[in-house]
Amino acid sequence: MRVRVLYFARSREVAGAPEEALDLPPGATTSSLLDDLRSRHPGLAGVLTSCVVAVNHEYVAAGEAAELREGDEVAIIPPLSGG
Amino acid sequence: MRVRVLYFARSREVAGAPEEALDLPPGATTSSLLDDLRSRHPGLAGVLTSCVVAVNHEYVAAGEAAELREGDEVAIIPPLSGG
Amino acid sequence: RAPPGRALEGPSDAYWFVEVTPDALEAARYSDLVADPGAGAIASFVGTTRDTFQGKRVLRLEYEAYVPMALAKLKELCLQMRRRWAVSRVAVAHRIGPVEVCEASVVIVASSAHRRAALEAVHWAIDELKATVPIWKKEFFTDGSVWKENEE
Amino acid sequence: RAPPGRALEGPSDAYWFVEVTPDALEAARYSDLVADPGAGAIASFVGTTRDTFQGKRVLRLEYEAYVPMALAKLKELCLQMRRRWAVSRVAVAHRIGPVEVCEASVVIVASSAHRRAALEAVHWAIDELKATVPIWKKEFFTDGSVWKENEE
Repeated sequence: MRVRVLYFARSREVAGAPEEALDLPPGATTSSLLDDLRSRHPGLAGVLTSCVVAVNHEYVAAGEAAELREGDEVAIIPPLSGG
Repeated sequence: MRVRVLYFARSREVAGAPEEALDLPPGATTSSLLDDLRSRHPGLAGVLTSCVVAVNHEYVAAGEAAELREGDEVAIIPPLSGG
Repeated sequence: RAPPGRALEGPSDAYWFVEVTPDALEAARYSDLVADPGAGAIASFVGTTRDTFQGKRVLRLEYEAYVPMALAKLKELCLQMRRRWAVSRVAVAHRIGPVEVCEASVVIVASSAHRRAALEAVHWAIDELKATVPIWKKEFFTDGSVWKENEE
Repeated sequence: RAPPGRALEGPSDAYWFVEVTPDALEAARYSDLVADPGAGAIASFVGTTRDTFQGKRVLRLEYEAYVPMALAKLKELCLQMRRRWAVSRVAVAHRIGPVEVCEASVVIVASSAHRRAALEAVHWAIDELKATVPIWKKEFFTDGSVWKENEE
Protein backbone atom coordinates (compact mmCIF):
# COMPACT_ATOMS: atom_id res chain seq x y z
CA MET A 1 0.00 0.00 0.00
CA ARG A 2 1.03 3.54 -0.68
CA VAL A 3 1.11 6.36 1.86
CA ARG A 4 2.26 9.97 1.71
CA VAL A 5 4.76 11.14 4.30
CA LEU A 6 4.87 14.88 4.99
CA TYR A 7 7.77 16.65 6.69
CA PHE A 8 7.68 20.02 8.41
CA ALA A 9 10.10 22.48 9.95
CA ARG A 10 13.34 20.77 11.05
CA SER A 11 12.22 17.37 9.82
CA ARG A 12 11.57 18.88 6.37
CA GLU A 13 15.01 20.45 6.30
CA VAL A 14 16.71 17.21 7.35
CA ALA A 15 14.66 15.01 4.99
CA GLY A 16 15.52 17.43 2.21
CA ALA A 17 11.98 17.41 0.83
CA PRO A 18 8.51 18.40 2.05
CA GLU A 19 7.01 15.01 1.26
CA GLU A 20 7.54 11.59 -0.26
CA ALA A 21 5.36 8.65 -1.29
CA LEU A 22 6.23 5.26 0.18
CA ASP A 23 5.09 1.72 -0.62
CA LEU A 24 4.59 -0.21 2.61
CA PRO A 25 3.94 -3.89 3.23
CA PRO A 26 0.49 -4.93 4.48
CA GLY A 27 0.18 -4.57 8.25
CA ALA A 28 2.49 -1.54 8.34
CA THR A 29 2.02 0.80 11.30
CA THR A 30 3.28 4.24 12.18
CA SER A 31 5.91 2.47 14.26
CA SER A 32 7.22 0.32 11.38
CA LEU A 33 7.04 3.37 9.10
CA LEU A 34 9.30 5.31 11.49
CA ASP A 35 11.80 2.41 11.37
CA ASP A 36 11.72 2.60 7.55
CA LEU A 37 12.31 6.33 7.64
CA ARG A 38 15.31 5.92 9.94
CA SER A 39 16.94 3.51 7.48
CA ARG A 40 16.07 5.62 4.44
CA HIS A 41 17.24 8.89 6.01
CA PRO A 42 19.86 8.13 8.70
CA GLY A 43 20.10 11.86 9.41
CA LEU A 44 16.46 11.90 10.49
CA ALA A 45 16.94 9.54 13.43
CA GLY A 46 17.92 12.29 15.83
CA VAL A 47 15.13 14.59 14.79
CA LEU A 48 12.52 11.85 14.99
CA THR A 49 13.14 11.31 18.70
CA SER A 50 11.47 14.66 19.37
CA CYS A 51 8.69 14.31 16.77
CA VAL A 52 5.18 12.92 16.97
CA VAL A 53 3.16 11.55 14.10
CA ALA A 54 -0.25 12.50 12.73
CA VAL A 55 -2.31 10.28 10.44
CA ASN A 56 -4.91 12.04 8.33
CA HIS A 57 -4.75 15.15 10.55
CA GLU A 58 -5.09 13.29 13.85
CA TYR A 59 -2.21 12.92 16.30
CA VAL A 60 -1.07 9.42 17.22
CA ALA A 61 -0.41 9.36 20.97
CA ALA A 62 3.30 9.10 21.83
CA GLY A 63 4.30 5.47 22.27
CA GLU A 64 1.30 4.16 20.34
CA ALA A 65 1.37 2.63 16.86
CA ALA A 66 -1.52 3.24 14.47
CA GLU A 67 -2.27 0.83 11.63
CA LEU A 68 -1.83 2.42 8.24
CA ARG A 69 -4.13 2.12 5.23
CA GLU A 70 -3.76 2.80 1.53
CA GLY A 71 -3.75 6.51 0.82
CA ASP A 72 -3.05 7.62 4.39
CA GLU A 73 -1.36 10.97 4.91
CA VAL A 74 1.28 10.62 7.59
CA ALA A 75 2.86 13.80 8.96
CA ILE A 76 6.10 14.04 10.92
CA ILE A 77 5.42 16.73 13.53
CA PRO A 78 8.41 18.35 15.28
CA PRO A 79 7.85 20.24 18.55
CA LEU A 80 5.25 22.95 17.91
CA SER A 81 6.07 26.63 18.04
CA GLY A 82 2.93 28.33 16.80
CA GLY A 83 1.33 31.30 18.51
CA MET B 1 -16.19 76.81 55.44
CA ARG B 2 -17.44 76.25 51.96
CA VAL B 3 -17.48 72.90 50.14
CA ARG B 4 -18.78 71.82 46.75
CA VAL B 5 -21.18 68.88 46.67
CA LEU B 6 -21.41 66.99 43.36
CA TYR B 7 -24.26 64.67 42.42
CA PHE B 8 -24.22 61.94 39.79
CA ALA B 9 -26.66 59.57 38.10
CA ARG B 10 -29.72 58.95 40.26
CA SER B 11 -28.55 61.28 43.03
CA ARG B 12 -28.18 64.07 40.44
CA GLU B 13 -31.69 63.48 39.15
CA VAL B 14 -33.18 63.48 42.65
CA ALA B 15 -31.17 66.50 43.84
CA GLY B 16 -32.29 68.31 40.69
CA ALA B 17 -28.84 69.77 40.05
CA PRO B 18 -25.36 68.43 39.31
CA GLU B 19 -23.77 70.35 42.16
CA GLU B 20 -24.24 72.89 44.89
CA ALA B 21 -22.00 74.92 47.20
CA LEU B 22 -22.65 74.63 50.94
CA ASP B 23 -21.40 76.60 53.94
CA LEU B 24 -20.63 74.22 56.77
CA PRO B 25 -19.75 74.88 60.43
CA PRO B 26 -16.20 74.17 61.61
CA GLY B 27 -15.72 70.50 62.46
CA ALA B 28 -18.15 69.34 59.79
CA THR B 29 -17.59 65.81 58.52
CA THR B 30 -18.93 63.77 55.62
CA SER B 31 -21.37 62.28 58.13
CA SER B 32 -22.76 65.65 59.29
CA LEU B 33 -22.84 66.80 55.67
CA LEU B 34 -25.05 63.82 54.75
CA ASP B 35 -27.41 64.78 57.60
CA ASP B 36 -27.56 68.32 56.16
CA LEU B 37 -28.32 66.98 52.70
CA ARG B 38 -31.15 64.80 54.02
CA SER B 39 -32.82 67.86 55.57
CA ARG B 40 -32.23 70.09 52.53
CA HIS B 41 -33.44 67.46 50.04
CA PRO B 42 -35.85 65.06 51.80
CA GLY B 43 -36.21 63.13 48.54
CA LEU B 44 -32.49 62.26 48.66
CA ALA B 45 -32.71 60.25 51.90
CA GLY B 46 -33.67 57.03 50.13
CA VAL B 47 -31.02 57.38 47.44
CA LEU B 48 -28.28 58.22 49.95
CA THR B 49 -28.67 54.85 51.70
CA SER B 50 -27.10 53.19 48.64
CA CYS B 51 -24.48 55.90 47.98
CA VAL B 52 -20.91 56.31 49.12
CA VAL B 53 -19.01 59.57 49.37
CA ALA B 54 -15.74 60.70 47.83
CA VAL B 55 -13.72 63.67 49.06
CA ASN B 56 -11.31 65.20 46.55
CA HIS B 57 -11.47 62.06 44.35
CA GLU B 58 -10.87 59.59 47.17
CA TYR B 59 -13.57 57.28 48.49
CA VAL B 60 -14.50 57.51 52.15
CA ALA B 61 -14.93 53.96 53.47
CA ALA B 62 -18.56 53.09 54.20
CA GLY B 63 -19.39 53.79 57.85
CA GLU B 64 -16.47 56.19 58.28
CA ALA B 65 -16.69 59.96 58.56
CA ALA B 66 -13.98 62.15 57.06
CA GLU B 67 -13.32 65.66 58.35
CA LEU B 68 -14.02 68.33 55.77
CA ARG B 69 -11.91 71.35 54.93
CA GLU B 70 -12.51 74.62 53.14
CA GLY B 71 -12.70 74.06 49.38
CA ASP B 72 -13.25 70.30 49.54
CA GLU B 73 -15.04 68.63 46.64
CA VAL B 74 -17.50 66.09 48.02
CA ALA B 75 -19.13 63.70 45.56
CA ILE B 76 -22.23 61.61 46.16
CA ILE B 77 -21.52 58.30 44.42
CA PRO B 78 -24.46 55.98 43.65
CA PRO B 79 -23.78 52.29 42.89
CA LEU B 80 -21.34 52.12 39.98
CA SER B 81 -22.31 50.77 36.58
CA GLY B 82 -19.33 51.54 34.37
CA GLY B 83 -17.77 49.02 32.05
CA ARG C 1 -0.55 68.65 30.50
CA ALA C 2 -2.98 66.41 28.58
CA PRO C 3 -6.38 67.80 27.57
CA PRO C 4 -9.30 67.19 29.95
CA GLY C 5 -10.46 63.59 29.97
CA ARG C 6 -7.17 62.22 28.79
CA ALA C 7 -3.87 61.49 30.44
CA LEU C 8 -0.64 60.03 29.22
CA GLU C 9 2.42 59.61 31.37
CA GLY C 10 5.60 57.66 31.78
CA PRO C 11 8.65 57.04 29.65
CA SER C 12 7.80 56.03 26.11
CA ASP C 13 8.81 52.42 26.68
CA ALA C 14 6.66 51.94 29.77
CA TYR C 15 3.54 54.00 29.81
CA TRP C 16 -0.12 54.03 30.60
CA PHE C 17 -2.86 55.91 28.84
CA VAL C 18 -6.35 56.65 30.16
CA GLU C 19 -9.24 58.44 28.54
CA VAL C 20 -12.87 59.31 29.28
CA THR C 21 -14.43 60.60 26.10
CA PRO C 22 -17.75 61.17 24.32
CA ASP C 23 -16.16 60.00 21.07
CA ALA C 24 -16.49 56.50 19.62
CA LEU C 25 -13.78 54.15 20.90
CA GLU C 26 -11.66 52.55 18.19
CA ALA C 27 -10.01 49.48 19.70
CA ALA C 28 -7.23 49.56 17.09
CA ARG C 29 -6.14 52.97 18.33
CA TYR C 30 -5.46 51.63 21.83
CA SER C 31 -3.72 48.52 20.51
CA ASP C 32 -1.42 50.82 18.56
CA LEU C 33 -0.75 52.82 21.75
CA VAL C 34 0.47 49.73 23.61
CA ALA C 35 2.43 48.18 20.72
CA ASP C 36 6.02 47.56 21.72
CA PRO C 37 8.78 45.77 19.79
CA GLY C 38 9.80 44.04 23.02
CA ALA C 39 6.29 42.73 23.69
CA GLY C 40 5.04 39.45 22.28
CA ALA C 41 1.47 39.71 23.50
CA ILE C 42 -1.39 42.18 23.37
CA ALA C 43 -4.54 41.30 25.29
CA SER C 44 -7.66 43.38 25.10
CA PHE C 45 -11.18 43.59 26.40
CA VAL C 46 -13.93 45.59 24.73
CA GLY C 47 -17.27 46.07 26.47
CA THR C 48 -20.08 46.65 23.98
CA THR C 49 -23.67 47.67 24.55
CA ARG C 50 -26.24 44.89 24.26
CA ASP C 51 -29.62 45.22 22.58
CA THR C 52 -31.52 43.47 25.35
CA PHE C 53 -31.54 43.30 29.14
CA GLN C 54 -33.50 40.55 30.87
CA GLY C 55 -35.49 40.06 27.67
CA LYS C 56 -36.39 43.74 27.32
CA ARG C 57 -35.27 45.64 24.26
CA VAL C 58 -32.82 48.44 25.09
CA LEU C 59 -33.66 51.52 22.99
CA ARG C 60 -30.55 53.45 23.92
CA LEU C 61 -28.16 53.96 26.76
CA GLU C 62 -26.05 56.68 28.20
CA TYR C 63 -22.98 56.75 30.38
CA GLU C 64 -22.17 59.48 32.88
CA ALA C 65 -18.83 59.89 34.65
CA TYR C 66 -17.30 61.92 37.43
CA VAL C 67 -14.55 62.69 34.94
CA PRO C 68 -11.59 63.90 37.04
CA MET C 69 -12.06 61.17 39.65
CA ALA C 70 -12.67 58.54 36.94
CA LEU C 71 -9.35 59.53 35.34
CA ALA C 72 -7.61 59.36 38.71
CA LYS C 73 -9.07 55.89 39.38
CA LEU C 74 -8.20 54.70 35.86
CA LYS C 75 -4.64 55.89 36.37
CA GLU C 76 -4.52 53.98 39.66
CA LEU C 77 -5.86 50.93 37.80
CA CYS C 78 -3.07 51.18 35.22
CA LEU C 79 -0.40 51.54 37.88
CA GLN C 80 -1.74 48.51 39.71
CA MET C 81 -1.74 46.48 36.49
CA ARG C 82 1.89 47.41 36.00
CA ARG C 83 2.72 46.70 39.63
CA ARG C 84 1.06 43.28 39.77
CA TRP C 85 1.94 41.90 36.34
CA ALA C 86 4.93 42.23 34.02
CA VAL C 87 2.95 44.31 31.54
CA SER C 88 4.72 46.75 29.29
CA ARG C 89 2.11 49.35 28.28
CA VAL C 90 -1.55 49.69 29.20
CA ALA C 91 -4.42 51.79 27.88
CA VAL C 92 -7.93 52.14 29.29
CA ALA C 93 -10.67 54.21 27.67
CA HIS C 94 -14.29 54.67 28.70
CA ARG C 95 -16.93 56.37 26.63
CA ILE C 96 -19.55 58.72 28.09
CA GLY C 97 -22.83 60.04 26.70
CA PRO C 98 -25.05 57.97 24.39
CA VAL C 99 -23.58 54.69 23.12
CA GLU C 100 -25.32 52.81 20.32
CA VAL C 101 -25.93 49.07 20.47
CA CYS C 102 -22.79 47.16 19.34
CA GLU C 103 -20.58 50.18 20.01
CA ALA C 104 -17.84 50.01 22.62
CA SER C 105 -18.34 51.55 26.04
CA VAL C 106 -14.96 50.50 27.40
CA VAL C 107 -11.62 49.33 25.98
CA ILE C 108 -8.76 47.90 28.02
CA VAL C 109 -5.51 46.89 26.32
CA ALA C 110 -2.18 45.70 27.69
CA SER C 111 1.03 44.49 26.11
CA SER C 112 3.58 42.20 27.71
CA ALA C 113 6.62 40.14 26.80
CA HIS C 114 4.82 36.89 27.70
CA ARG C 115 1.13 36.24 27.22
CA ARG C 116 0.01 35.43 30.75
CA ALA C 117 0.76 38.89 32.15
CA ALA C 118 -1.31 40.81 29.60
CA LEU C 119 -4.19 38.32 29.69
CA GLU C 120 -4.45 38.27 33.48
CA ALA C 121 -3.96 42.01 33.88
CA VAL C 122 -6.75 42.83 31.42
CA HIS C 123 -9.16 40.37 33.06
CA TRP C 124 -8.40 41.87 36.47
CA ALA C 125 -8.71 45.42 35.14
CA ILE C 126 -12.25 45.14 33.81
CA ASP C 127 -13.44 43.64 37.12
CA GLU C 128 -11.65 46.39 39.05
CA LEU C 129 -12.93 49.14 36.75
CA LYS C 130 -16.53 48.06 37.30
CA ALA C 131 -15.98 48.06 41.07
CA THR C 132 -14.02 51.29 41.54
CA VAL C 133 -14.31 53.81 38.70
CA PRO C 134 -17.11 56.40 39.13
CA ILE C 135 -19.09 55.84 35.95
CA TRP C 136 -22.81 55.13 35.60
CA LYS C 137 -24.99 53.67 32.88
CA LYS C 138 -28.64 54.47 32.27
CA GLU C 139 -30.66 52.15 30.06
CA PHE C 140 -33.79 53.33 28.27
CA PHE C 141 -36.59 50.85 27.52
CA THR C 142 -39.97 51.41 25.87
CA ASP C 143 -41.52 51.55 29.35
CA GLY C 144 -39.00 53.67 31.22
CA SER C 145 -35.36 53.92 32.18
CA VAL C 146 -33.09 52.59 34.90
CA TRP C 147 -29.66 53.34 36.34
CA LYS C 148 -27.81 50.03 36.30
CA GLU C 149 -25.77 48.68 39.20
CA ASN C 150 -22.73 46.47 38.71
CA GLU C 151 -22.78 43.28 40.72
CA GLU C 152 -20.14 42.89 43.41
CA ARG D 1 -16.77 25.45 0.49
CA ALA D 2 -14.42 28.14 1.81
CA PRO D 3 -11.14 28.83 -0.02
CA PRO D 4 -8.04 26.91 1.17
CA GLY D 5 -6.69 28.20 4.43
CA ARG D 6 -9.98 29.61 5.60
CA ALA D 7 -13.15 28.12 7.04
CA LEU D 8 -16.38 29.63 8.23
CA GLU D 9 -19.31 27.64 9.48
CA GLY D 10 -22.38 27.74 11.65
CA PRO D 11 -25.53 29.81 11.72
CA SER D 12 -24.88 33.53 11.48
CA ASP D 13 -25.66 34.09 15.16
CA ALA D 14 -23.28 31.40 16.42
CA TYR D 15 -20.24 30.88 14.29
CA TRP D 16 -16.57 30.25 14.34
CA PHE D 17 -13.99 31.42 11.84
CA VAL D 18 -10.47 30.08 11.36
CA GLU D 19 -7.76 31.16 8.99
CA VAL D 20 -4.13 30.34 8.18
CA THR D 21 -2.83 32.98 5.84
CA PRO D 22 0.34 34.62 4.52
CA ASP D 23 -1.41 38.00 4.67
CA ALA D 24 -1.00 40.53 7.48
CA LEU D 25 -3.51 39.97 10.29
CA GLU D 26 -5.72 42.97 11.05
CA ALA D 27 -7.14 42.47 14.54
CA ALA D 28 -10.08 44.79 13.80
CA ARG D 29 -11.25 42.47 11.04
CA TYR D 30 -11.64 39.56 13.46
CA SER D 31 -13.33 41.75 16.09
CA ASP D 32 -15.85 42.73 13.43
CA LEU D 33 -16.41 39.05 12.61
CA VAL D 34 -17.39 38.24 16.20
CA ALA D 35 -19.47 41.38 16.85
CA ASP D 36 -22.96 40.46 17.98
CA PRO D 37 -25.75 42.77 19.21
CA GLY D 38 -26.50 40.22 21.95
CA ALA D 39 -22.90 40.17 23.19
CA GLY D 40 -21.57 42.62 25.77
CA ALA D 41 -17.95 41.56 25.69
CA ILE D 42 -15.21 40.99 23.14
CA ALA D 43 -11.91 39.60 24.41
CA SER D 44 -8.90 39.23 22.20
CA PHE D 45 -5.33 38.09 22.19
CA VAL D 46 -2.76 39.14 19.61
CA GLY D 47 0.63 37.49 19.51
CA THR D 48 3.26 39.75 18.01
CA THR D 49 6.82 39.05 17.00
CA ARG D 50 9.47 40.33 19.37
CA ASP D 51 12.72 41.95 18.33
CA THR D 52 14.84 40.01 20.76
CA PHE D 53 15.10 36.50 22.14
CA GLN D 54 17.29 35.85 25.17
CA GLY D 55 19.09 39.10 24.47
CA LYS D 56 19.81 38.27 20.83
CA ARG D 57 18.43 40.50 18.12
CA VAL D 58 15.91 38.71 15.89
CA LEU D 59 16.50 39.72 12.26
CA ARG D 60 13.37 38.08 10.90
CA LEU D 61 11.15 35.11 11.50
CA GLU D 62 9.02 32.77 9.51
CA TYR D 63 6.10 30.56 10.34
CA GLU D 64 5.33 27.29 8.63
CA ALA D 65 2.09 25.33 9.02
CA TYR D 66 0.65 21.96 8.09
CA VAL D 67 -2.27 23.94 6.72
CA PRO D 68 -5.14 21.45 6.43
CA MET D 69 -4.41 19.89 9.83
CA ALA D 70 -3.87 23.33 11.39
CA LEU D 71 -7.31 24.38 10.12
CA ALA D 72 -8.84 21.17 11.49
CA LYS D 73 -7.21 21.75 14.90
CA LEU D 74 -8.22 25.41 14.92
CA LYS D 75 -11.81 24.39 14.19
CA GLU D 76 -11.64 21.89 17.07
CA LEU D 77 -10.27 24.70 19.25
CA CYS D 78 -13.23 26.94 18.36
CA LEU D 79 -15.76 24.19 19.02
CA GLN D 80 -14.18 23.51 22.41
CA MET D 81 -14.28 27.23 23.27
CA ARG D 82 -17.98 27.24 22.46
CA ARG D 83 -18.57 23.99 24.35
CA ARG D 84 -16.73 25.03 27.52
CA TRP D 85 -17.76 28.68 27.79
CA ALA D 86 -20.88 30.65 26.91
CA VAL D 87 -19.16 32.39 24.04
CA SER D 88 -21.15 33.64 21.10
CA ARG D 89 -18.72 33.86 18.16
CA VAL D 90 -15.04 33.04 17.92
CA ALA D 91 -12.34 33.73 15.34
CA VAL D 92 -8.76 32.44 15.26
CA ALA D 93 -6.23 33.41 12.62
CA HIS D 94 -2.57 32.46 12.28
CA ARG D 95 -0.13 33.97 9.86
CA ILE D 96 2.46 31.93 7.95
CA GLY D 97 5.56 32.96 6.06
CA PRO D 98 7.75 35.90 7.12
CA VAL D 99 6.35 38.10 9.90
CA GLU D 100 8.00 41.44 10.66
CA VAL D 101 8.78 42.54 14.22
CA CYS D 102 5.67 44.10 15.83
CA GLU D 103 3.37 42.39 13.35
CA ALA D 104 0.79 39.87 14.53
CA SER D 105 1.46 36.15 14.13
CA VAL D 106 -1.81 35.07 15.78
CA VAL D 107 -5.16 36.65 16.62
CA ILE D 108 -7.84 35.05 18.80
CA VAL D 109 -11.13 36.86 19.40
CA ALA D 110 -14.32 35.81 21.17
CA SER D 111 -17.58 37.55 21.98
CA SER D 112 -19.92 36.66 24.82
CA ALA D 113 -22.92 38.07 26.66
CA HIS D 114 -20.93 38.34 29.90
CA ARG D 115 -17.26 39.16 30.13
CA ARG D 116 -15.89 36.15 31.98
CA ALA D 117 -16.70 33.66 29.21
CA ALA D 118 -14.86 35.54 26.45
CA LEU D 119 -11.88 36.39 28.67
CA GLU D 120 -11.40 32.83 29.92
CA ALA D 121 -12.02 31.22 26.53
CA VAL D 122 -9.42 33.40 24.81
CA HIS D 123 -6.81 32.74 27.51
CA TRP D 124 -7.42 29.01 27.24
CA ALA D 125 -7.35 29.13 23.44
CA ILE D 126 -3.89 30.62 23.07
CA ASP D 127 -2.44 28.04 25.48
CA GLU D 128 -4.24 25.24 23.60
CA LEU D 129 -3.19 26.59 20.19
CA LYS D 130 0.46 26.57 21.19
CA ALA D 131 0.15 22.98 22.42
CA THR D 132 -1.91 21.42 19.64
CA VAL D 133 -1.90 23.30 16.33
CA PRO D 134 0.81 22.15 13.87
CA ILE D 135 2.62 25.43 13.24
CA TRP D 136 6.32 26.16 13.57
CA LYS D 137 8.39 29.29 13.96
CA LYS D 138 11.95 29.77 12.77
CA GLU D 139 13.93 32.70 14.12
CA PHE D 140 16.89 34.14 12.24
CA PHE D 141 19.72 35.79 14.16
CA THR D 142 22.95 37.34 12.92
CA ASP D 143 24.73 34.07 13.81
CA GLY D 144 22.23 31.50 12.56
CA SER D 145 18.65 30.34 12.86
CA VAL D 146 16.63 28.11 15.12
CA TRP D 147 13.27 26.34 15.08
CA LYS D 148 11.55 27.37 18.29
CA GLU D 149 9.76 24.99 20.65
CA ASN D 150 6.79 26.05 22.76
CA GLU D 151 7.08 25.19 26.40
CA GLU D 152 4.59 22.69 27.78
